[in-house]
Amino acid sequence: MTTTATVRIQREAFDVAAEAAKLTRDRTDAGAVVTFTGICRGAENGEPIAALTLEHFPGMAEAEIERHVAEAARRWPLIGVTVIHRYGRIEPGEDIMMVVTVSSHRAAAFESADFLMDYLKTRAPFWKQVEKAGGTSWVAAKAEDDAAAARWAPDGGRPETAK
Amino acid sequence: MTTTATVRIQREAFDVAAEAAKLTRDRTDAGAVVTFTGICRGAENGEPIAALTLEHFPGMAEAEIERHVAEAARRWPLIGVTVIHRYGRIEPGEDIMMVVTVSSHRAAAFESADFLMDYLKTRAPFWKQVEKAGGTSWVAAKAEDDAAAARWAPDGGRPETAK
Amino acid sequence: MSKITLRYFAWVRERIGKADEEIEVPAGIATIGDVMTWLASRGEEYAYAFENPKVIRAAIDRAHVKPQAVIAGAREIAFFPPMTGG
Amino acid sequence: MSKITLRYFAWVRERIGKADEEIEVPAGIATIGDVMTWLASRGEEYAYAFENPKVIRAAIDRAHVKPQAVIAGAREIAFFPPMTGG
Repeated sequence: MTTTATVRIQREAFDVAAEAAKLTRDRTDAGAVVTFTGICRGAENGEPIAALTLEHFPGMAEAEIERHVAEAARRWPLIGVTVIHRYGRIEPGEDIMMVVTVSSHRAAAFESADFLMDYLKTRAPFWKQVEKAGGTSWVAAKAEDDAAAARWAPDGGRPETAK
Repeated sequence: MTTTATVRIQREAFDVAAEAAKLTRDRTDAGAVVTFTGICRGAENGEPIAALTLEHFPGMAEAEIERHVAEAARRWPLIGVTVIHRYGRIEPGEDIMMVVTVSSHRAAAFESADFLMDYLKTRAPFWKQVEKAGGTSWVAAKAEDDAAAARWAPDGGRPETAK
Repeated sequence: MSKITLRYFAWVRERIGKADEEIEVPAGIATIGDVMTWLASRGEEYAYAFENPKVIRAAIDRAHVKPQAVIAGAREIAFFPPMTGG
Repeated sequence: MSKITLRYFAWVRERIGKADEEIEVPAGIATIGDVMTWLASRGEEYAYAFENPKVIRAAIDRAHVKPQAVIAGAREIAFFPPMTGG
Protein backbone atom coordinates (compact mmCIF):
# COMPACT_ATOMS: atom_id res chain seq x y z
CA MET A 1 0.00 0.00 0.00
CA THR A 2 1.30 3.46 -0.87
CA THR A 3 1.10 5.74 2.12
CA THR A 4 0.86 9.51 1.70
CA ALA A 5 3.36 10.78 4.27
CA THR A 6 4.01 14.38 5.26
CA VAL A 7 6.35 15.65 7.98
CA ARG A 8 6.68 19.34 8.74
CA ILE A 9 8.67 21.18 11.38
CA GLN A 10 7.45 24.76 11.57
CA ARG A 11 7.12 27.78 13.78
CA GLU A 12 3.55 28.51 12.61
CA ALA A 13 0.30 27.09 13.99
CA PHE A 14 -1.40 24.26 12.07
CA ASP A 15 -4.97 23.13 11.36
CA VAL A 16 -5.40 19.49 12.28
CA ALA A 17 -8.83 19.20 10.65
CA ALA A 18 -7.49 20.59 7.37
CA GLU A 19 -4.56 18.15 7.51
CA ALA A 20 -6.93 15.23 8.13
CA ALA A 21 -9.19 16.37 5.28
CA LYS A 22 -6.23 16.41 2.87
CA LEU A 23 -5.53 12.76 3.63
CA THR A 24 -9.11 11.51 3.18
CA ARG A 25 -10.10 13.64 0.19
CA ASP A 26 -10.70 11.54 -2.94
CA ARG A 27 -9.89 8.31 -1.07
CA THR A 28 -12.78 5.85 -0.98
CA ASP A 29 -10.79 3.37 1.11
CA ALA A 30 -10.41 5.67 4.16
CA GLY A 31 -12.53 4.27 6.98
CA ALA A 32 -10.75 5.47 10.11
CA VAL A 33 -9.03 8.74 10.99
CA VAL A 34 -7.17 9.25 14.26
CA THR A 35 -5.76 12.64 15.21
CA PHE A 36 -3.60 13.50 18.16
CA THR A 37 -2.98 17.10 19.15
CA GLY A 38 -0.52 18.05 21.87
CA ILE A 39 -1.38 21.34 23.57
CA CYS A 40 0.69 23.58 25.82
CA ARG A 41 -0.81 23.35 29.31
CA GLY A 42 -1.07 26.34 31.62
CA ALA A 43 0.73 24.75 34.54
CA GLU A 44 3.50 22.27 35.28
CA ASN A 45 3.63 20.51 38.65
CA GLY A 46 1.01 22.94 39.92
CA GLU A 47 2.98 26.08 38.97
CA PRO A 48 1.56 28.40 36.29
CA ILE A 49 3.71 28.68 33.18
CA ALA A 50 4.03 31.68 30.87
CA ALA A 51 5.20 29.74 27.82
CA LEU A 52 7.20 26.84 26.47
CA THR A 53 10.07 27.37 24.07
CA LEU A 54 10.84 24.41 21.84
CA GLU A 55 14.37 23.99 20.56
CA HIS A 56 15.03 21.40 17.84
CA PHE A 57 17.87 20.01 15.76
CA PRO A 58 17.00 21.14 12.22
CA GLY A 59 17.53 18.42 9.66
CA MET A 60 17.80 15.65 12.20
CA ALA A 61 14.28 16.34 13.54
CA GLU A 62 12.72 15.89 10.10
CA ALA A 63 14.89 12.83 9.36
CA GLU A 64 14.02 11.10 12.65
CA ILE A 65 10.30 11.72 12.29
CA GLU A 66 10.33 10.66 8.65
CA ARG A 67 12.09 7.45 9.64
CA HIS A 68 9.41 6.66 12.21
CA VAL A 69 6.62 7.56 9.81
CA ALA A 70 8.14 5.12 7.31
CA GLU A 71 8.35 2.49 10.05
CA ALA A 72 4.67 3.06 10.92
CA ALA A 73 3.73 2.67 7.24
CA ARG A 74 5.68 -0.60 7.18
CA ARG A 75 3.96 -1.95 10.31
CA TRP A 76 0.37 -0.87 9.59
CA PRO A 77 -1.67 -0.57 6.38
CA LEU A 78 -1.88 3.21 6.30
CA ILE A 79 -3.45 5.39 3.64
CA GLY A 80 -1.90 8.54 5.03
CA VAL A 81 0.16 9.98 7.87
CA THR A 82 0.89 13.61 8.64
CA VAL A 83 3.09 14.79 11.49
CA ILE A 84 3.60 18.48 12.22
CA HIS A 85 5.79 19.64 15.10
CA ARG A 86 6.19 23.28 16.00
CA TYR A 87 9.25 24.97 17.45
CA GLY A 88 9.81 28.37 19.05
CA ARG A 89 7.76 30.05 21.77
CA ILE A 90 4.34 28.54 22.44
CA GLU A 91 1.89 29.87 25.00
CA PRO A 92 -0.62 27.92 27.10
CA GLY A 93 -3.59 26.78 25.04
CA GLU A 94 -1.60 26.76 21.79
CA ASP A 95 -1.01 23.53 19.88
CA ILE A 96 2.51 22.06 20.02
CA MET A 97 2.29 19.17 17.59
CA MET A 98 -0.10 16.86 15.78
CA VAL A 99 -0.28 13.43 14.23
CA VAL A 100 -2.98 12.26 11.83
CA THR A 101 -3.22 8.66 10.67
CA VAL A 102 -5.72 7.36 8.13
CA SER A 103 -6.45 3.72 7.42
CA SER A 104 -9.27 1.49 6.24
CA HIS A 105 -9.62 0.11 9.76
CA ARG A 106 -9.50 1.64 13.20
CA ALA A 107 -6.88 -0.56 14.86
CA ALA A 108 -4.22 0.48 12.34
CA ALA A 109 -5.10 4.16 12.72
CA PHE A 110 -5.07 4.04 16.54
CA GLU A 111 -1.94 1.93 16.96
CA SER A 112 0.15 3.84 14.43
CA ALA A 113 -0.77 7.22 15.96
CA ASP A 114 0.06 5.91 19.44
CA PHE A 115 3.36 4.44 18.15
CA LEU A 116 4.34 7.71 16.46
CA MET A 117 3.61 9.71 19.61
CA ASP A 118 5.73 7.41 21.76
CA TYR A 119 8.63 7.71 19.34
CA LEU A 120 8.27 11.46 18.91
CA LYS A 121 8.45 11.87 22.69
CA THR A 122 11.63 9.87 23.10
CA ARG A 123 13.51 10.03 19.76
CA ALA A 124 12.72 13.26 17.93
CA PRO A 125 15.36 15.88 18.79
CA PHE A 126 13.19 18.51 20.45
CA TRP A 127 13.71 20.05 23.87
CA LYS A 128 11.19 22.02 25.89
CA GLN A 129 12.17 24.98 28.02
CA VAL A 130 9.52 26.28 30.38
CA GLU A 131 9.05 29.91 31.45
CA LYS A 132 7.65 30.41 34.93
CA ALA A 133 7.56 33.42 37.26
CA GLY A 134 10.81 32.19 38.85
CA GLY A 135 12.72 31.90 35.56
CA THR A 136 13.26 29.35 32.82
CA SER A 137 14.14 25.67 33.12
CA TRP A 138 14.45 22.66 30.84
CA VAL A 139 11.71 20.05 31.04
CA ALA A 140 13.12 16.72 32.24
CA ALA A 141 12.50 13.59 30.17
CA LYS A 142 10.06 11.19 31.76
CA ALA A 143 10.85 7.56 32.47
CA GLU A 144 7.21 6.76 31.60
CA ASP A 145 7.81 8.03 28.06
CA ASP A 146 10.74 5.64 27.60
CA ALA A 147 8.60 2.82 28.98
CA ALA A 148 5.78 3.71 26.57
CA ALA A 149 8.17 3.69 23.60
CA ALA A 150 9.61 0.37 24.74
CA ARG A 151 6.21 -1.29 24.17
CA TRP A 152 6.80 -1.20 20.41
CA ALA A 153 10.38 -2.51 20.31
CA PRO A 154 11.13 -6.23 20.18
CA ASP A 155 14.48 -5.61 21.94
CA GLY A 156 12.85 -3.90 24.93
CA GLY A 157 13.23 -0.47 23.39
CA ARG A 158 16.69 0.88 24.17
CA PRO A 159 16.49 4.49 23.09
CA GLU A 160 19.90 4.41 21.39
CA THR A 161 21.12 2.14 18.62
CA ALA A 162 24.79 1.32 18.20
CA LYS A 163 26.33 2.67 15.04
CA MET B 1 -11.94 15.11 38.13
CA THR B 2 -15.15 16.37 36.55
CA THR B 3 -15.41 15.22 32.97
CA THR B 4 -17.45 17.14 30.42
CA ALA B 5 -19.35 14.39 28.62
CA THR B 6 -21.58 14.72 25.57
CA VAL B 7 -23.31 11.94 23.63
CA ARG B 8 -25.40 12.67 20.57
CA ILE B 9 -27.22 10.35 18.17
CA GLN B 10 -28.21 12.31 15.10
CA ARG B 11 -29.01 12.09 11.41
CA GLU B 12 -26.97 15.21 10.56
CA ALA B 13 -23.27 15.47 9.81
CA PHE B 14 -20.91 16.70 12.55
CA ASP B 15 -17.74 18.77 12.78
CA VAL B 16 -15.09 16.89 14.75
CA ALA B 17 -12.73 19.89 14.97
CA ALA B 18 -15.52 22.07 16.38
CA GLU B 19 -16.39 19.38 18.93
CA ALA B 20 -12.73 19.08 19.97
CA ALA B 21 -12.44 22.88 20.24
CA LYS B 22 -15.47 23.01 22.57
CA LEU B 23 -13.74 20.62 24.97
CA THR B 24 -10.39 22.43 25.10
CA ARG B 25 -11.69 26.02 25.11
CA ASP B 26 -10.97 27.80 28.41
CA ARG B 27 -9.24 24.72 29.84
CA THR B 28 -5.60 25.28 30.74
CA ASP B 29 -5.14 21.67 31.83
CA ALA B 30 -5.84 20.15 28.39
CA GLY B 31 -2.58 18.70 27.05
CA ALA B 32 -3.73 15.91 24.74
CA VAL B 33 -6.64 15.61 22.33
CA VAL B 34 -7.40 12.40 20.47
CA THR B 35 -10.10 12.25 17.84
CA PHE B 36 -11.42 9.22 16.01
CA THR B 37 -13.62 9.58 12.95
CA GLY B 38 -15.26 6.61 11.26
CA ILE B 39 -15.93 7.18 7.57
CA CYS B 40 -18.16 5.26 5.13
CA ARG B 41 -15.84 3.44 2.71
CA GLY B 42 -16.63 3.12 -0.98
CA ALA B 43 -16.28 -0.65 -1.14
CA GLU B 44 -16.83 -3.73 1.02
CA ASN B 45 -14.97 -6.94 0.25
CA GLY B 46 -13.89 -5.44 -3.07
CA GLU B 47 -17.47 -4.60 -4.19
CA PRO B 48 -18.47 -0.94 -4.61
CA ILE B 49 -21.20 0.22 -2.28
CA ALA B 50 -23.79 2.93 -2.93
CA ALA B 51 -24.50 3.72 0.73
CA LEU B 52 -24.83 2.43 4.26
CA THR B 53 -28.06 2.78 6.19
CA LEU B 54 -27.66 2.81 9.95
CA GLU B 55 -30.52 1.61 12.10
CA HIS B 56 -30.40 2.17 15.84
CA PHE B 57 -32.43 1.56 18.98
CA PRO B 58 -33.41 5.08 20.11
CA GLY B 59 -33.04 5.58 23.82
CA MET B 60 -30.96 2.47 24.35
CA ALA B 61 -28.22 3.74 21.98
CA GLU B 62 -27.77 6.94 24.00
CA ALA B 63 -27.96 5.05 27.31
CA GLU B 64 -25.36 2.45 26.29
CA ILE B 65 -22.92 5.04 24.97
CA GLU B 66 -23.41 7.25 28.03
CA ARG B 67 -22.70 4.27 30.25
CA HIS B 68 -19.42 3.60 28.45
CA VAL B 69 -18.46 7.26 28.47
CA ALA B 70 -19.01 7.26 32.25
CA GLU B 71 -16.89 4.11 32.52
CA ALA B 72 -14.11 5.77 30.49
CA ALA B 73 -14.25 8.81 32.78
CA ARG B 74 -13.94 6.46 35.76
CA ARG B 75 -10.93 4.62 34.32
CA TRP B 76 -8.97 7.57 32.96
CA PRO B 77 -8.46 11.19 34.14
CA LEU B 78 -10.44 12.84 31.34
CA ILE B 79 -11.23 16.51 30.96
CA GLY B 80 -13.80 15.89 28.25
CA VAL B 81 -15.36 13.23 26.04
CA THR B 82 -17.75 13.71 23.14
CA VAL B 83 -19.28 10.87 21.15
CA ILE B 84 -21.53 11.51 18.15
CA HIS B 85 -23.02 8.65 16.15
CA ARG B 86 -25.12 9.21 13.04
CA TYR B 87 -28.01 7.11 11.81
CA GLY B 88 -29.88 6.98 8.49
CA ARG B 89 -28.42 6.80 4.99
CA ILE B 90 -24.75 7.64 4.70
CA GLU B 91 -22.85 7.70 1.42
CA PRO B 92 -19.20 6.79 0.81
CA GLY B 93 -16.85 9.47 2.05
CA GLU B 94 -19.33 10.74 4.67
CA ASP B 95 -18.54 10.52 8.37
CA ILE B 96 -20.41 7.87 10.38
CA MET B 97 -19.32 8.61 13.93
CA MET B 98 -16.71 10.34 16.04
CA VAL B 99 -15.09 10.21 19.44
CA VAL B 100 -13.05 13.03 21.00
CA THR B 101 -11.19 12.57 24.26
CA VAL B 102 -9.27 15.31 26.06
CA SER B 103 -6.87 14.79 28.94
CA SER B 104 -3.78 16.34 30.47
CA HIS B 105 -1.71 13.42 29.19
CA ARG B 106 -1.65 11.46 25.99
CA ALA B 107 -1.97 7.90 27.33
CA ALA B 108 -5.37 8.65 28.91
CA ALA B 109 -6.62 10.34 25.74
CA PHE B 110 -5.45 7.49 23.47
CA GLU B 111 -6.60 4.63 25.66
CA SER B 112 -10.03 6.05 26.44
CA ALA B 113 -10.75 6.78 22.76
CA ASP B 114 -9.64 3.26 21.80
CA PHE B 115 -11.76 1.78 24.63
CA LEU B 116 -14.84 3.75 23.58
CA MET B 117 -14.48 2.66 19.96
CA ASP B 118 -14.19 -1.00 20.92
CA TYR B 119 -17.33 -0.76 23.04
CA LEU B 120 -19.26 1.24 20.47
CA LYS B 121 -18.52 -1.43 17.88
CA THR B 122 -19.75 -4.31 20.01
CA ARG B 123 -22.28 -2.87 22.50
CA ALA B 124 -23.99 0.19 21.03
CA PRO B 125 -27.27 -0.87 19.38
CA PHE B 126 -26.58 0.17 15.80
CA TRP B 127 -26.83 -2.01 12.70
CA LYS B 128 -25.39 -1.28 9.28
CA GLN B 129 -27.19 -2.22 6.10
CA VAL B 130 -25.17 -1.92 2.90
CA GLU B 131 -26.52 -1.02 -0.54
CA LYS B 132 -24.69 -2.57 -3.47
CA ALA B 133 -25.62 -3.01 -7.13
CA GLY B 134 -27.01 -6.47 -6.30
CA GLY B 135 -29.29 -5.25 -3.49
CA THR B 136 -29.07 -4.59 0.23
CA SER B 137 -27.62 -6.75 3.00
CA TRP B 138 -26.85 -6.46 6.69
CA VAL B 139 -23.20 -6.09 7.68
CA ALA B 140 -22.09 -9.08 9.78
CA ALA B 141 -20.46 -8.49 13.15
CA LYS B 142 -16.74 -9.22 13.21
CA ALA B 143 -15.12 -11.62 15.66
CA GLU B 144 -12.11 -9.27 15.72
CA ASP B 145 -14.32 -6.52 17.16
CA ASP B 146 -15.40 -8.77 20.05
CA ALA B 147 -11.76 -9.70 20.61
CA ALA B 148 -10.77 -6.01 20.63
CA ALA B 149 -13.49 -5.18 23.18
CA ALA B 150 -12.42 -8.13 25.35
CA ARG B 151 -9.02 -6.47 25.87
CA TRP B 152 -10.63 -4.03 28.32
CA ALA B 153 -12.70 -6.48 30.38
CA PRO B 154 -11.25 -8.29 33.40
CA ASP B 155 -13.72 -11.17 32.85
CA GLY B 156 -12.55 -11.84 29.29
CA GLY B 157 -15.16 -9.54 27.83
CA ARG B 158 -18.41 -11.47 27.44
CA PRO B 159 -20.63 -9.15 25.42
CA GLU B 160 -23.72 -9.79 27.56
CA THR B 161 -24.23 -9.35 31.27
CA ALA B 162 -26.69 -11.46 33.22
CA LYS B 163 -29.59 -9.52 34.63
CA MET C 1 -49.59 -13.27 32.36
CA SER C 2 -48.18 -9.85 31.67
CA LYS C 3 -48.19 -7.46 28.72
CA ILE C 4 -44.77 -6.79 27.30
CA THR C 5 -43.64 -4.64 24.39
CA LEU C 6 -41.41 -6.58 22.02
CA ARG C 7 -39.08 -4.65 19.70
CA TYR C 8 -37.15 -6.04 16.78
CA PHE C 9 -34.22 -4.52 14.93
CA ALA C 10 -32.29 -5.02 11.68
CA TRP C 11 -32.82 -8.43 10.06
CA VAL C 12 -34.81 -9.72 13.04
CA ARG C 13 -37.28 -6.91 12.32
CA GLU C 14 -37.23 -7.64 8.59
CA ARG C 15 -37.85 -11.36 9.03
CA ILE C 16 -40.73 -10.88 11.49
CA GLY C 17 -42.13 -8.08 9.36
CA LYS C 18 -42.74 -5.61 12.15
CA ALA C 19 -40.73 -3.29 14.39
CA ASP C 20 -42.67 -3.86 17.60
CA GLU C 21 -45.75 -5.45 19.12
CA GLU C 22 -47.51 -5.76 22.46
CA ILE C 23 -47.77 -9.32 23.59
CA GLU C 24 -49.13 -11.46 26.44
CA VAL C 25 -46.37 -13.79 27.50
CA PRO C 26 -47.86 -17.15 28.60
CA ALA C 27 -47.16 -18.53 32.04
CA GLY C 28 -44.05 -20.73 32.17
CA ILE C 29 -42.02 -18.43 29.91
CA ALA C 30 -39.39 -17.40 32.40
CA THR C 31 -36.22 -16.39 30.53
CA ILE C 32 -35.15 -14.59 27.37
CA GLY C 33 -34.29 -18.01 25.92
CA ASP C 34 -37.82 -19.21 26.68
CA VAL C 35 -39.27 -16.15 24.93
CA MET C 36 -37.24 -16.89 21.81
CA THR C 37 -38.33 -20.55 21.73
CA TRP C 38 -41.94 -19.55 22.26
CA LEU C 39 -41.82 -16.81 19.60
CA ALA C 40 -40.25 -19.22 17.11
CA SER C 41 -43.35 -21.40 17.46
CA ARG C 42 -45.72 -18.55 16.58
CA GLY C 43 -45.38 -18.72 12.80
CA GLU C 44 -43.06 -18.98 9.84
CA GLU C 45 -41.74 -15.42 10.07
CA TYR C 46 -40.83 -15.88 13.75
CA ALA C 47 -39.34 -19.31 13.11
CA TYR C 48 -37.15 -17.71 10.41
CA ALA C 49 -36.09 -14.81 12.66
CA PHE C 50 -35.17 -17.13 15.54
CA GLU C 51 -33.87 -20.08 13.47
CA ASN C 52 -30.47 -19.63 15.11
CA PRO C 53 -31.22 -18.17 18.56
CA LYS C 54 -27.51 -18.30 19.51
CA VAL C 55 -26.78 -15.31 17.29
CA ILE C 56 -29.68 -13.20 18.57
CA ARG C 57 -28.94 -10.57 21.23
CA ALA C 58 -31.54 -9.27 23.64
CA ALA C 59 -32.18 -6.28 25.87
CA ILE C 60 -34.63 -5.95 28.74
CA ASP C 61 -35.74 -2.37 29.33
CA ARG C 62 -32.79 -1.17 27.22
CA ALA C 63 -30.02 -3.06 28.98
CA HIS C 64 -28.15 -5.95 27.34
CA VAL C 65 -29.00 -9.34 28.88
CA LYS C 66 -27.99 -12.96 28.40
CA PRO C 67 -30.41 -15.67 27.18
CA GLN C 68 -30.72 -16.99 30.74
CA ALA C 69 -31.92 -13.59 32.04
CA VAL C 70 -35.29 -13.77 33.81
CA ILE C 71 -38.00 -11.63 32.23
CA ALA C 72 -40.13 -11.12 35.35
CA GLY C 73 -40.91 -7.41 35.67
CA ALA C 74 -39.79 -6.53 32.14
CA ARG C 75 -41.83 -3.91 30.31
CA GLU C 76 -39.91 -4.08 27.06
CA ILE C 77 -37.81 -6.81 25.47
CA ALA C 78 -35.80 -6.18 22.32
CA PHE C 79 -34.27 -8.76 19.98
CA PHE C 80 -31.61 -7.94 17.43
CA PRO C 81 -28.53 -9.28 15.62
CA PRO C 82 -25.02 -8.59 16.90
CA MET C 83 -24.37 -4.87 16.71
CA THR C 84 -22.35 -3.32 13.88
CA GLY C 85 -22.13 0.34 14.77
CA GLY C 86 -19.01 2.43 15.11
CA MET D 1 43.44 14.04 13.24
CA SER D 2 40.24 15.08 11.57
CA LYS D 3 38.03 18.17 11.65
CA ILE D 4 34.58 17.53 13.05
CA THR D 5 31.64 19.87 13.61
CA LEU D 6 30.31 19.59 17.15
CA ARG D 7 26.76 20.73 17.88
CA TYR D 8 25.16 21.25 21.26
CA PHE D 9 21.48 21.57 22.18
CA ALA D 10 19.33 22.65 25.10
CA TRP D 11 21.17 22.79 28.45
CA VAL D 12 24.31 21.21 26.96
CA ARG D 13 24.44 24.22 24.61
CA GLU D 14 23.73 26.63 27.47
CA ARG D 15 26.43 25.18 29.73
CA ILE D 16 29.09 25.18 27.02
CA GLY D 17 27.99 28.62 25.88
CA LYS D 18 27.90 27.90 22.16
CA ALA D 19 25.70 26.06 19.69
CA ASP D 20 28.47 24.60 17.55
CA GLU D 21 32.19 24.57 16.87
CA GLU D 22 34.73 23.02 14.50
CA ILE D 23 37.25 20.92 16.30
CA GLU D 24 40.33 18.76 15.70
CA VAL D 25 39.82 15.53 17.53
CA PRO D 26 43.14 14.22 18.86
CA ALA D 27 44.39 10.77 17.94
CA GLY D 28 43.24 8.09 20.36
CA ILE D 29 39.73 9.51 20.71
CA ALA D 30 37.80 6.60 19.20
CA THR D 31 34.27 6.62 20.55
CA ILE D 32 31.50 9.03 21.52
CA GLY D 33 32.33 8.24 25.16
CA ASP D 34 35.98 9.19 24.52
CA VAL D 35 34.86 12.49 22.94
CA MET D 36 32.77 13.33 26.03
CA THR D 37 35.66 12.56 28.40
CA TRP D 38 38.05 14.59 26.28
CA LEU D 39 35.65 17.56 25.96
CA ALA D 40 35.06 17.55 29.75
CA SER D 41 38.80 18.18 30.20
CA ARG D 42 38.78 21.27 27.96
CA GLY D 43 37.51 23.74 30.52
CA GLU D 44 35.00 24.52 33.22
CA GLU D 45 32.04 25.01 30.90
CA TYR D 46 32.67 21.64 29.21
CA ALA D 47 33.22 19.91 32.56
CA TYR D 48 29.85 21.29 33.70
CA ALA D 49 28.06 20.19 30.51
CA PHE D 50 29.48 16.68 30.70
CA GLU D 51 29.53 16.27 34.49
CA ASN D 52 27.10 13.37 34.16
CA PRO D 53 27.89 11.83 30.76
CA LYS D 54 25.35 9.02 31.34
CA VAL D 55 22.45 11.41 30.74
CA ILE D 56 23.91 12.93 27.57
CA ARG D 57 22.63 11.63 24.24
CA ALA D 58 24.62 11.83 21.02
CA ALA D 59 24.09 11.73 17.27
CA ILE D 60 26.67 11.14 14.55
CA ASP D 61 25.70 12.74 11.26
CA ARG D 62 22.11 13.13 12.53
CA ALA D 63 21.52 9.54 13.62
CA HIS D 64 21.23 8.56 17.29
CA VAL D 65 24.23 6.58 18.57
CA LYS D 66 25.33 4.94 21.80
CA PRO D 67 28.40 6.08 23.81
CA GLN D 68 30.39 3.16 22.48
CA ALA D 69 29.78 4.21 18.84
CA VAL D 70 33.02 4.73 16.88
CA ILE D 71 33.47 8.25 15.52
CA ALA D 72 35.74 7.37 12.60
CA GLY D 73 34.36 9.01 9.46
CA ALA D 74 31.98 11.30 11.32
CA ARG D 75 31.55 14.82 9.95
CA GLU D 76 29.23 16.06 12.66
CA ILE D 77 28.65 14.99 16.25
CA ALA D 78 25.80 16.39 18.32
CA PHE D 79 25.38 16.24 22.12
CA PHE D 80 22.10 16.91 23.87
CA PRO D 81 19.96 16.01 26.89
CA PRO D 82 17.20 13.37 26.62
CA MET D 83 14.56 14.62 24.22
CA THR D 84 11.30 16.16 25.41
CA GLY D 85 9.34 16.82 22.24
CA GLY D 86 5.84 15.68 21.44
